[in-house]
Amino acid sequence: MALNRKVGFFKGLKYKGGGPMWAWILHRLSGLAMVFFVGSHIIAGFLTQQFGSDVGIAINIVYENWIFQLVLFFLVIFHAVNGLRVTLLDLWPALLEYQRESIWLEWLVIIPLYVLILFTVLKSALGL
Amino acid sequence: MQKITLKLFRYNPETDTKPHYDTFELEAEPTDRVLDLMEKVKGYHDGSLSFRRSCAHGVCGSCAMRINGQNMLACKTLVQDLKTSRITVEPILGLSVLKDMIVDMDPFFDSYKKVMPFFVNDEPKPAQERHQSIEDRERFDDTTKCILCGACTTSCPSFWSNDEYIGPAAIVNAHRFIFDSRDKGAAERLQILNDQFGVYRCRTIFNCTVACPREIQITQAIGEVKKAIATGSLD
Amino acid sequence: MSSRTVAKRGFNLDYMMWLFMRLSALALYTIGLTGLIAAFVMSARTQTDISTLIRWTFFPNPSHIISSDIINLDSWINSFWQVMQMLAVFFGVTHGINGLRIVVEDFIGSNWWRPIWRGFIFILWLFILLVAVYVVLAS
Amino acid sequence: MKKHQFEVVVVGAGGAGLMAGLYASQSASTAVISKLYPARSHTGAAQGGIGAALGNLEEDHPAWHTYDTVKGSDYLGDQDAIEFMCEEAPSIVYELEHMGLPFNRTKEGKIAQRPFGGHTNNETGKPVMRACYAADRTGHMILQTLYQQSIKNNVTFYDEFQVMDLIMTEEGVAGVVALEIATGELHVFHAKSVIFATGGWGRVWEITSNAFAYTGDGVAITLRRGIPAQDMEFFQFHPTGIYKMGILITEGVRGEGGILLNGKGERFMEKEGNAPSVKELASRDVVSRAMYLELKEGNGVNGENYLYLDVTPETVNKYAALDGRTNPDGSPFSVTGEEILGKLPDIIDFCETYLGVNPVTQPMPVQPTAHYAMGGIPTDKFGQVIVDKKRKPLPGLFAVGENACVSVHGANRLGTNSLLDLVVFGKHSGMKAAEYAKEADYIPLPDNPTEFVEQQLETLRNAEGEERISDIGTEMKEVMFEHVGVFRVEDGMAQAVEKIRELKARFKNIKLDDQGKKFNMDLLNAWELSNLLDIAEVTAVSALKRKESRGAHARDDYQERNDKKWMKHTLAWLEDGEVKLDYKDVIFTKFEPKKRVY
Ligand SMILES: Cc1cc2nc3c(=O)[nH]c(=O)nc-3n(C[C@H](O)[C@H](O)[C@H](O)COP(=O)(O)OP(=O)(O)OC[C@H]3O[C@@H](n4cnc5c(N)ncnc54)[C@H](O)[C@@H]3O)c2cc1C
Ligand code: HEM
Ligand code: SF4
Ligand code: F3S
Ligand code: FES
Repeated sequence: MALNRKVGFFKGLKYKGGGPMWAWILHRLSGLAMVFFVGSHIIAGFLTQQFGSDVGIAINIVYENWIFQLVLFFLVIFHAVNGLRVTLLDLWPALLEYQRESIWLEWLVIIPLYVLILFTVLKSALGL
Repeated sequence: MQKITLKLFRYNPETDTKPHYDTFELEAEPTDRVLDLMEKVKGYHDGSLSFRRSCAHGVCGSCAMRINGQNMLACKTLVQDLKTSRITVEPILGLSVLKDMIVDMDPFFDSYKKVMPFFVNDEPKPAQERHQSIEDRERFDDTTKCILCGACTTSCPSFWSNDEYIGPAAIVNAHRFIFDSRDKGAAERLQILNDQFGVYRCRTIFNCTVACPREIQITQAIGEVKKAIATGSLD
Repeated sequence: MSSRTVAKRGFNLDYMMWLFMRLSALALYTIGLTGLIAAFVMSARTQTDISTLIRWTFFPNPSHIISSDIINLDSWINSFWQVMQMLAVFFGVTHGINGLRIVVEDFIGSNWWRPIWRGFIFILWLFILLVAVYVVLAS
Repeated sequence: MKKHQFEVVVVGAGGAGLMAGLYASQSASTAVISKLYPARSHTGAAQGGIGAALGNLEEDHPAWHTYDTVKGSDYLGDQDAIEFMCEEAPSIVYELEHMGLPFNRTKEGKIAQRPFGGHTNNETGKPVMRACYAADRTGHMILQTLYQQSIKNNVTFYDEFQVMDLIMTEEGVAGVVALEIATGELHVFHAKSVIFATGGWGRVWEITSNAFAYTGDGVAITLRRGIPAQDMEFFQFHPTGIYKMGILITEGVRGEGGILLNGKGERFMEKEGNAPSVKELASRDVVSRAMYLELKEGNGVNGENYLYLDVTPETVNKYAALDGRTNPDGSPFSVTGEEILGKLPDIIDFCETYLGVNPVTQPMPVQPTAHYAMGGIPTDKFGQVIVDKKRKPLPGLFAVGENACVSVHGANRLGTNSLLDLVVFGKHSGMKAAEYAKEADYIPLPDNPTEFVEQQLETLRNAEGEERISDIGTEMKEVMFEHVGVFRVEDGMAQAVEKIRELKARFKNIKLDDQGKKFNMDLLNAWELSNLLDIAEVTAVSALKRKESRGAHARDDYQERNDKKWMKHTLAWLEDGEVKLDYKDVIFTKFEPKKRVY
């Protein structure tokens, strides 16, 4: 008997793939999260608008929560910047030579942007 | 000499239902290969330890294993490269384990065989060699280096999640012919790779490139194949 | 170096979607940047907070007006911005739903389930798209 | 037990086996059986090049190639076969190119060539560019190309099947018995023609460039079936193996201008008695011997047992200027670090990986390493096995590649001639085997074809001693490297024979840890060790008896070549555990033996 060849999610996570592998995992998670939230946001809008439904309002309240927003902003920014990296590399394969650089460049863009948002959101959230 | 704790994945299909790990304490030189350590265990501690190996210097592709969590060739990884005295060796992922480090390579070779990994040119052969410029030869040099070790395909998360993905190794070998100016089978190979289990399963994750012991720029090769499919140009 | 080409390959969903994912990503950037710049030009610079800015950037939808700090909305309410909204919805939703399809299909081994999932995701896509268009037009 | 029937069975999927399989399968049903996946075969390790007088860069002729090979063999090679091989060389290299092999190219787009040891312009005596190459991965490309073509032509493979016996009845050859490594099950392959292409046995020695799989299975199997082994005392020690590890640094490095230096920084190859004319590019036996003497005199680097091989541009250019070396167009020869990197990428990678040395800026520590078996199963130039001094063929049995002895390499092989040997004789034995199979009938299998193998395996499995096979193996390797190595003397060799017999006795007293069936590598390694022991014994006895120095067989007590008494091939049989020797004439056509100077 041979062992099953399926690689479960957690088994895969233990592989030491480094920066690009983590970028991909985050990209996937953030993409899925966005589908979920954008989808539910649209539906919430629809429900509120049409029926003044409480469900829609409830969803929107979660949406307006600042902690939730911080998470969402991070995911959006990460997905957008990483997506741009992947797009550029994929459409111009000659750039793939610089993939190591592309990873730290990506974080170089994400971190200041996120700090800025963190600052503004916290400022208004905490009423500073 | 330094002390090494070697933790090995063990699975014997005839007696075990689940794998386990065995740990051995060994003396080793910093310049010893991980393969040397495993030979030592096999020779002096437990002869039933099973793994594939042949050339012992990274050219035959037998000994791809997961060493401290990353795919490498056991014969091309020195103890000093790992920068730790605790070494864990496990079989590569995504192929079924037959015994200890030995995995079933058949699906891997089946994918390889799908991409027409052979030279195609039915035009009449000249009396001497076909000519090719130095630049045209250089164009596909990188991908001729592949030793079919499987380190790349079995490090690819896209392959783990769906093992019907043809995998980077097969694409590398297709690339070797697609960009060979003497070859005439490019269109057919691109057709094969232009499939839902072909190049588009590659999500630019790069584990393959990092794992390749021959330092082939795999992701770039895959990118060039995608581009060739999109544009029809083979430059 | 001799230049070589091969004949174009036929239609292939995976190829189209692969390309679409990248092009829609670039499109979203373009739409987003247009919105952002417009928001700044049209007085958002002094009158709004970050969430509003994001809303206007990605989705200048009048239903967002309710929660907006911008006082003068005249320059936003015209068909140009409605088209931009539609495009944003189309690219965003299609991109996202196709992403969902990719993830789901990564984990489907059998050929039997694949069309069923595809059908389901296609319906989901249509539904969200229609709802979104309705929301845009109705507001 | 499972049975299969094929007209032709090829054992081994290296360069030789694949070429034979490709050709045999064109006209006969053919199976290629290999204990490794074909792409893992040791042909893939070959670096430098394949010899053929294409004359792409300068004047060259197959006749020169023939003479160089005869001279390289120290006149022990059979000249009809050598001539055949060298004449076939250009067309077979073109054939490889037509199969898609990615050779490096010249400016005009032709196959690139480089100089190699012992290959000369017969008129000037200067080195000639004859080795066709693909960087320093020529063997890799040959192996890959042939495997690719086999896939294209739907050749039937049995991967990871270890052949353990040749089935011979009174009537002749009837097939082979193989063990399916994955299951431990025995398979019988009923065949009309059997081709052995199992490669060499460098694992007999301690420092070796050879793979773990190089355990001489083919020769050991045929020895046990009463077929002799020829010229076993001639085993090539390559001058430049990485110190202590034995990993090969191709002769191509010297072809590109690399220089050998001793601990004092002297270029010792130019000394009188070594090779004042072609220096580093003398044949391998000459260079290895010079290195051995240098080390013996205490001229190693830092008092250690190694010398330097230096291919840094400064050194190369300095000595190239001193030698007056020129490019084909007559301009002075010089190289840059980048060119070296382009031509020797793998060597540079090996040195960086295993030594932490970058050859473009630093010299490499090297020592002679066990490398290539000139001897093996005696065959004629169609690969047919011949079983006695009168050259009587054994119908249906073929051997090709490193495990065969045609003999084109005689007492010393020239670099690049092995890859050539593989493809030329692989092709012809494949065709011949198929041709024979078309005419012959299947010889009926004996009642219990697997009996002998089962008995061997049972003995190994049930041995209840206390010896570890790793100890026996290590001791064998040490004694063989010490006494049946680059330099040999009577006493040492006698000791080695003694020791090998002792080890063989101790081998009966082993104990295996693995008692399973699936992937029992423990059992197979033990069986392989028994092969190595048989081969070591035959080698040591053959060497002890040859009282002269010739090619790779260099004796301190008989320093001269003795053509009167020893211009003959050794044939060795293994009968009831005893080695029996006999001798066979060498075939001469054009070239009379001369003293060999480089
Ligand atoms: C490092 C190195 C560099 C070299 N460089 C050069 C060079 O530059 N030029 C040159 O001309 N020569 C060179 N040589 C020599 C040459 O490469 C070899 O002699 C040649 O490749 C041997 O080929 P083969 O086909 O006989 O054997 P291999 O390629 O080794 O094939 C042996 C095959 O037999 C199979 N096998 C073995 N035993 C069994 C069994 N019991 N059952 C089933 N299958 C079995 C193996 O699986 C394998 O497929 C070099 C050799 C080495 C080691
Ligand atoms: C500027 C904005 C965006 C950019 C640049 C972008 C970029 C990308 C790219 C390039 C991919 C392809 C990854 C691959 O195939 O390997 C991708 C995948 C994905 N995107 Fe986006 N995207 C953006 C916005 C969005 C939005 C708004 C959503 C959700 C509604 C979303 C959801 C997804 C999902 C679910 C995937 C699939 C993830 C995967 O395959 O692992 N993206 N994105
Ligand atoms: S591409 Fe690299 S990692 Fe993949 S099989 Fe080939 S050599 Fe191994
Ligand atoms: S790891 Fe996999 S996703 Fe692509 S870049 Fe390599 S094949
Ligand atoms: S043993 Fe050949 S690659 Fe490791």
